[in-house]
Amino acid sequence: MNIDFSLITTEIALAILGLAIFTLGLIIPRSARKGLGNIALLGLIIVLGIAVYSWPNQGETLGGMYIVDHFSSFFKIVGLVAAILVVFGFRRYVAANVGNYLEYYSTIVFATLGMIVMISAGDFITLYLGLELMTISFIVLVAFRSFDVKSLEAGIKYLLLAGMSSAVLLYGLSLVYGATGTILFAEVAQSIIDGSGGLLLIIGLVMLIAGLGFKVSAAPFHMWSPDVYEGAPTSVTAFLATGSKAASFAILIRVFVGSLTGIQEHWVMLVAVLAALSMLIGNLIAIPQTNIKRMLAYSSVAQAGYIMVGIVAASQSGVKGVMFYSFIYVFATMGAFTVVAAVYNKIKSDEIADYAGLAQRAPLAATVLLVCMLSMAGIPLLAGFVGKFYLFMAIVDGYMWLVLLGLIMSMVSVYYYLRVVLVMFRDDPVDPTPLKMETSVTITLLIALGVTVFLGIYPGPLSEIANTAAQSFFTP
Amino acid sequence: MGTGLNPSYFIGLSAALFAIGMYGALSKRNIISVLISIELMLCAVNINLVAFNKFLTPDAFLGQIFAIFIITVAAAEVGLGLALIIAISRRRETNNLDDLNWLRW
Amino acid sequence: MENVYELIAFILLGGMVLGSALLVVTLKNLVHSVLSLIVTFIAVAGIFLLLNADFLAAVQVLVYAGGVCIMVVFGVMLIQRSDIAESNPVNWRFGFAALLGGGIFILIGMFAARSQWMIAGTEVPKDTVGTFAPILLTDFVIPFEVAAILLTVALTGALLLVKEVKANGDRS
Amino acid sequence: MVEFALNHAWLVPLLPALAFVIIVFLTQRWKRLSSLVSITAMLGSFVIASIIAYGVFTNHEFIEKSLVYSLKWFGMEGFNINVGVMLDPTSSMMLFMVSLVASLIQIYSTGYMKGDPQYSLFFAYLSLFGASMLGLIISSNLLQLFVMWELVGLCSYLLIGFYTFKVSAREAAKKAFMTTRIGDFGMLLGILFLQIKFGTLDLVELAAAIPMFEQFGVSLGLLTLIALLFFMGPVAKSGQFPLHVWLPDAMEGPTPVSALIHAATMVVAGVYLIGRTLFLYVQVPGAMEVVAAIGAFTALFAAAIAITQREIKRILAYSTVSQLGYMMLALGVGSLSASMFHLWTHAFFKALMFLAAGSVLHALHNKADVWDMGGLIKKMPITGWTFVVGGLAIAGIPPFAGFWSKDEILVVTMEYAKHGHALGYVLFGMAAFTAFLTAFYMWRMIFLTFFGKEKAENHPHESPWSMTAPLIVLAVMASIGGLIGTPWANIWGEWINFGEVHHAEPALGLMLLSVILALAGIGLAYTLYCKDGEKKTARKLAENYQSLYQLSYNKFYIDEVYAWFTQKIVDGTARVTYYFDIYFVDGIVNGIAAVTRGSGKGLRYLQTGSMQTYALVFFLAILVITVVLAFGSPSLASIMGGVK
Amino acid sequence: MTFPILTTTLLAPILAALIIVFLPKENDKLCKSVAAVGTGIALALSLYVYFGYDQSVGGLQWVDFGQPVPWIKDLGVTWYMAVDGLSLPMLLLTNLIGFTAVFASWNVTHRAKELMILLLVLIAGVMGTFIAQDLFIFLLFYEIVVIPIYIMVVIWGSSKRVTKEYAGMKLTIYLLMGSAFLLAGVIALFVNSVNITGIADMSFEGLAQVAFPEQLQIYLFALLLIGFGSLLSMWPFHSWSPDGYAGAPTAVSMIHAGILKKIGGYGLIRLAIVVLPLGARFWAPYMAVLGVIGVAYAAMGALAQKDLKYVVGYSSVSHMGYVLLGLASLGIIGINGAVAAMFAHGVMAALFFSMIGFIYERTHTRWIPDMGGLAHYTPKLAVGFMMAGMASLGLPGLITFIPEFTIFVETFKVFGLLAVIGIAGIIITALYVLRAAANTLFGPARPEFSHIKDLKGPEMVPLIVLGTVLVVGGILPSLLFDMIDSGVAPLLAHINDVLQIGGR
Repeated sequence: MNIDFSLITTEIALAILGLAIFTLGLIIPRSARKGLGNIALLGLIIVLGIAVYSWPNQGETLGGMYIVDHFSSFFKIVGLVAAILVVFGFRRYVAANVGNYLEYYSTIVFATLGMIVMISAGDFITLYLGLELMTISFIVLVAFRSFDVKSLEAGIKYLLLAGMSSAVLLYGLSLVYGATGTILFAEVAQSIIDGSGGLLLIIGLVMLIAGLGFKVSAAPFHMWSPDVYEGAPTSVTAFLATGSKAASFAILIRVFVGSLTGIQEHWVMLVAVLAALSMLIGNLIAIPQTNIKRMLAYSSVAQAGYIMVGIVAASQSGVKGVMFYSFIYVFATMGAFTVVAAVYNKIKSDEIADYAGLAQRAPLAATVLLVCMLSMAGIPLLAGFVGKFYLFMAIVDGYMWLVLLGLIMSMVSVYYYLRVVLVMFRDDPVDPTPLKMETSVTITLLIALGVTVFLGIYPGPLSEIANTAAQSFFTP
Repeated sequence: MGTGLNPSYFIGLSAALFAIGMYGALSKRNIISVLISIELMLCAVNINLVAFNKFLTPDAFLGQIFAIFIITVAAAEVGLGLALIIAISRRRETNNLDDLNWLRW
Repeated sequence: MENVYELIAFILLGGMVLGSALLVVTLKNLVHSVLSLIVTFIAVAGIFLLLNADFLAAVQVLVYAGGVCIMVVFGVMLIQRSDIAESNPVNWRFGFAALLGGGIFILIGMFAARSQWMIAGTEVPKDTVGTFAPILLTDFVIPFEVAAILLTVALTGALLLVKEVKANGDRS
Repeated sequence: MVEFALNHAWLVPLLPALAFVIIVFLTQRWKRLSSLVSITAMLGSFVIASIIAYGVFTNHEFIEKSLVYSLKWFGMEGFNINVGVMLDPTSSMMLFMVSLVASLIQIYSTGYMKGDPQYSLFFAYLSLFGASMLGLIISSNLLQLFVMWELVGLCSYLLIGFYTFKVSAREAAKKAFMTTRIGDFGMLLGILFLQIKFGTLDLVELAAAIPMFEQFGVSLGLLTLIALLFFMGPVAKSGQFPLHVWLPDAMEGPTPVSALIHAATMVVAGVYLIGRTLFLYVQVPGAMEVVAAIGAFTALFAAAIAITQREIKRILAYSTVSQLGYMMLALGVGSLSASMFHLWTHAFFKALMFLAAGSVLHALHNKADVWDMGGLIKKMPITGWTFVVGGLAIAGIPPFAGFWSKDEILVVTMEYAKHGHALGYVLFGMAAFTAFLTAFYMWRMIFLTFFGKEKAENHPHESPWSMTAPLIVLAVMASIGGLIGTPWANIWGEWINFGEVHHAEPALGLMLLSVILALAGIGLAYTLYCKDGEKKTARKLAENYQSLYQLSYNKFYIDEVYAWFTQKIVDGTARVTYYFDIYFVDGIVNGIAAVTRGSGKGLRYLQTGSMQTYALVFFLAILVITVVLAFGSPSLASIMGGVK
Repeated sequence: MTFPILTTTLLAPILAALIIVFLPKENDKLCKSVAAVGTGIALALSLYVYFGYDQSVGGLQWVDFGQPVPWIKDLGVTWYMAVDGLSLPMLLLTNLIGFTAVFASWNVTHRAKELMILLLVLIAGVMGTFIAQDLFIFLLFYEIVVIPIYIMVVIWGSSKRVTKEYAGMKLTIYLLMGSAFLLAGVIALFVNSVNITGIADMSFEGLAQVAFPEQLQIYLFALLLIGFGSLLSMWPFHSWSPDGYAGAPTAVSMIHAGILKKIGGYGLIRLAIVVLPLGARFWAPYMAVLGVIGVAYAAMGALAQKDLKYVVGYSSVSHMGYVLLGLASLGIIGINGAVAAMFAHGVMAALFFSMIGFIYERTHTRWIPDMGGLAHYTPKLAVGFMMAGMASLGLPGLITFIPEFTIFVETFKVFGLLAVIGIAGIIITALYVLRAAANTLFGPARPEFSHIKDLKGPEMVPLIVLGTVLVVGGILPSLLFDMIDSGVAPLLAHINDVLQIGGR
């Protein structure tokens, strides 16, 4: 069986980029390694260019083990965009708080590679390897500030829990394999339609949900995420919350909507309940938080709940909703975390109380944080509103309770977002000197702001692309 | 093979191993102990995979290949895990996982 | 009668696996736990042999029983500061954990026992390595390469983490 | 010129309205100029009104058919409102009377209000009042009329509360507005009923439609209800029992206001309104009886209060209430002409008395208690003697104006009784007794104020000519104004009537009776309050009948009842509602918020920071989900909404 | 008419806000002037549109770009900015109040630049809801206003019975909760319309043509009613209103009470009643009951208040009860009246709040027993206050009376005795308004207020502009009613068609 290399150009380019950074970093003197960030940025932009350029390429290679369709391309682009923003927007943060450019940037690139492989996976093994590459990279990244006990604690928690969840996921995969006799998604789907199944498949299904639910931090499998998000370097948190989550959603859809459709009646309600739980728990616990990273972590649990709504629909419109929302979610989250990191650089604190008067010290940062949080809450004129509209549209027939719950909980989320807004806008700063943001941060913030607002007002093009992509998912 | 052993036996075995690993992962205080419990769980998965490989798809070697990858990854994970544990033990005077609760609420 | 031997082998090996695994999670001394872990891994390798996966059995013994366990022992030695005899206690959750473990075992076991199996009639080829090595490098080339990168990442990550703090460069 | 005036009758209200605008926006700073603008405008209105009156009274057509012209105000499908002018003898008479009295009072005010810092504003308000009142009179549409009605009320509110620094003035103004508001509520309902049932509020159309009410699906009972609801407006505005309470308090305003608004013009708007809508009332005898009964009772009731009051303007106020009762009584018994006649004469003599009282107060620096006065006629001859003319008129001594109109009312009441209404005799009795009381309390006041011994502490002086001249004009009118309606030459009845022209035979017996009653009243007052310098008998009587005296003096405690009702019942309900709102309705809201926050606070402690707890939850969730899915899936699905 | 005049009107305040962003913070007079110019242009344009609208033709006019511009294809969303007799009064109201709100904030010096930016955004947001003829665009503008309001309340608000933080949060979250129901209803509405017709069309016109089944209509109408109702402060979803207004700065109170609430009523007509007539018929009696309860209950609540802003806050709840009652009548007279009442109340409430704002600036209190005799020192302010008060109690001759009367005409016919309770509200209204006015303005002059100055200069603008509208609207109601009628009549005709065909 020959490999169609044209389909995996993005992956190859990314692997080369990662290895190049690695080797280059070893060659050049330690003091020059700071420039690796620029190389990573440039490389990632080129890879993104390749990914965009190869949008028309569709097909499967390696006998269906590697699927390249618009669906996967879309999520690849999402992941790459997240990676680019992480590399670009957090340069100063990395320089000041993380260091070890060689390991850092190469691991970031490899994590991206893991995501992309996972997104395109057509079988369990590729899925697993992609997932593990991503996870291992993230473990390294989370614990990267090895001089910081919190970072290490987050690392060990993530490692152990990810290990357990991997074990569960694998056990589930093995049971599905046992029940259907194949590891290819397409064949699994066919086999289930043909009647294989049984109770072991159900257990496998549950374990799959648990394993993948862990990655997207859906309640009640979410409990790692607040701790890890808080402890990890902010740049990593941002990447974990965007890239990792988006890729995991891609594979979640691939497995459930694409492969386990035959036993839909068993998991649709389950996913709905998990979505509801995520919205509830994420939003409720976010209310009393005082650390902004932790608050954003809980809010990302809630966001996972919203995105899962699209999976409940198990339809083209649902998948489209997930894609649309993932895309805008990346920008909103990135914007918010970029502000957090930039502010941390200046005031060395992640406590919400220390954001007092930010609107006067750094108006742009405060505005972007406001806009990004409101977008996550789904306030109109911002992209999050349109995203939620698409998501809930997919399930409004038959799941009105979930729609109502989702909308009400997103209004609850406004409550804790506004508490941050209150501190930023109402209070007068203790130290009124303006916070000067670096150009890279400013540009990242402007990108996040621009995309969030633009897509909120004019979502047409992205929505059409997402629609095409979702269509390709259902009619390969 | 016909009669005799069928996958259910091996699933039973793996389920038991998985359960034991899970017990260990949940109940042990020592971090290393938890790590090896996770290895037990992964082992259980491997038993499943190899058993299915034999009974269901003997030609394609899917299960065995899967198992090899799992072993590889697991080894890497253990290595990384031990490195982390060592790093932590330098800074926190504890092996007790429950003491690692600075990040909470 | 082959079946009977297989069954006996299964029961023996299975008993060994489970028994040693139980020791792993119950022994008070961490070093003893690790030692019985080696037994578990070897027994699992035996199960693999029973399932006609000889290469895998070899890998299991080499990687797990050899590499991983030695690594773990080193790890224990490096970090253990207090009394090694009491190094592996349980926490307050063990009751719940046991119940949960029992529950999951019963659930899976019950469902497994009820399952019907469509056994493929064919045998596993004798030359396992020779058969699946090409597959591994053609069909599974992407996972294979990814695994390679994964090991690199894990290696660099581990090195980074155990480096001394002062080597961390220009941070506060 | 007559033609012009008739076709431009809207100028009559418009001129004072313009004056209001001009004063408020332009001339407020120049006091003299402001008053000049105001008076000029009002005199202009008076001129036009006179011409209109001439035009209408010289043209017999207008008795049968009013002169109506209108234009669309606003409208939509099924609901169109026109505004316009409706001229007939009644409205022409009112126009003439109101503009005359208003002009005189404005002239009087230039003297009375001299030196007031808000002099200009006072004239602005007077102009606005004039505009609204005149607008009310010519309205051709009930909604238009209601608008003017309320504007009149507004002016009344503003003018009563004109001395804004006085708490009593403030409260009186509020009370006036509130009380009339209650009446307006009923009136509004009545108007709504008419609109809904008859589809129009145009007076001409209504007059045509209402006699055929059954064709519009309206039962007699409903029509009675409508009429009674409608009557609530006049009850409040014209100070009828039980909504009369605001009127005496309204004397807190400057005296010209009391004279103009609360004696001569505004309070009779209610009477005028009933007169305007008499086509409705004649269809419902039940409602008419109520009108008559309330009128008669109010007349007696107010008179009974007036006999013990001590403040000069308050006595006049109750007398106004009492006289308004007469007018209502006349309407109730079906005589528009008698009612309007009394309205006409009353306007003059009551305005006269108020202005004279104002002159007295002016002289005595607002000392109001009649017991502190005495012998003023010597120092203030013009005021005193004009007041006496007013007193004669209201007491009903021929040939003064009041005699003729009051006599007319007694006559029609008697006739009403004779036509088979047993109630009529009672009403007649009440009216007759009221006539006696009226003479008594009026002359009690006059004797106490103007005759008897002078009090040393008072240093009265005659008021300037700007104040006395209007008094004289009014005194003339009060003397001879009634002659146009004598039973022998009833020009009035020819013109102002409803339906057939009524020709009452001169009832000499009744005339005699009323004169005797009046004289008896005056005589009693003389004996008690003038002849007896020490007023011993009077004091003794008051002591002997302490409870009755207190009852009358305290106005039968009606105010107290209202105050109790407002403070305890209304405010109590309000407070209960408010507490219900913030503790229950809002409590639920805050409760939900607290539960949300609290559950967040509680749930966060699940996040213990201990990684194995997370794992425990993780595996527990797997187990639970598996069990539920394996054993309970169908029921779960049916609960949660089903699978697509 | 292809020039996008409505979009221009919408962008005028936004542009002004953008300019202000680049102005120096210290020069607050300049910021305010720019804001005044921006809103002034918007006001001028909306006046031009209002009087350029051809009532004899009716329907949607001034369509931007000549026809709807496709916006989001898969949702059938179009940039469809147009006005009819229903939107125009609301548009005009928005710009009247927006313009005066700038002047009502003239004395704010604390962070004035930010205030003006937020205020302009707020005005533009509200305007958008009234000119958008597309449901989706309507929704975009519907919620966005909430956030600037929150920020304005917490920065420039005042804490009395409740803290401004509490007030702002309550206001925001309450309205957003309502909008959650609304949004759920809208999503379901849209999805079902696509299921029925197969075409995605979000325009109000298009949705009105869809024949939704009766059960669905009833269920969707309930959701929309909760959403719009809570914005309209329908009892029992009203409790955000008094607290919110009490905590808010003057400009926010003006805009919130003046216009924002009206979006609820506007939405109820434009979306709920027109698109779901069968649902409306089912819920109308309940709406009427809630409306009447609102009238009486809030009037009683207002009577118990000692804080001026609470008085007006409760009174606005009470007045919105009339609007709801009028809408519930489902008759042309009632709905005409309700729309006119919204306009009238908007002008009145804005004037009231601006006057209270000025009083508060001067006396630093809103507590009625602490005041008295203010009319001596501030006669012009007293005039404004009295005008607003008189309009509040529905004095004929001011703009509020005819709308109320019109509502009464229809509802009295439809609901009978129920309406009588509502009408009785005018008595209570008179009582609390007169009390507030009497105890604030009249009575003995207090020496502690002798230093305060009367309105002058820019402060006169709210009084002049809104006062003029109050009086002119009262004297010439047809200016307003003809316009509204030209908008409501076709909608009602459509509803009646549906009710007859779809009726039982």
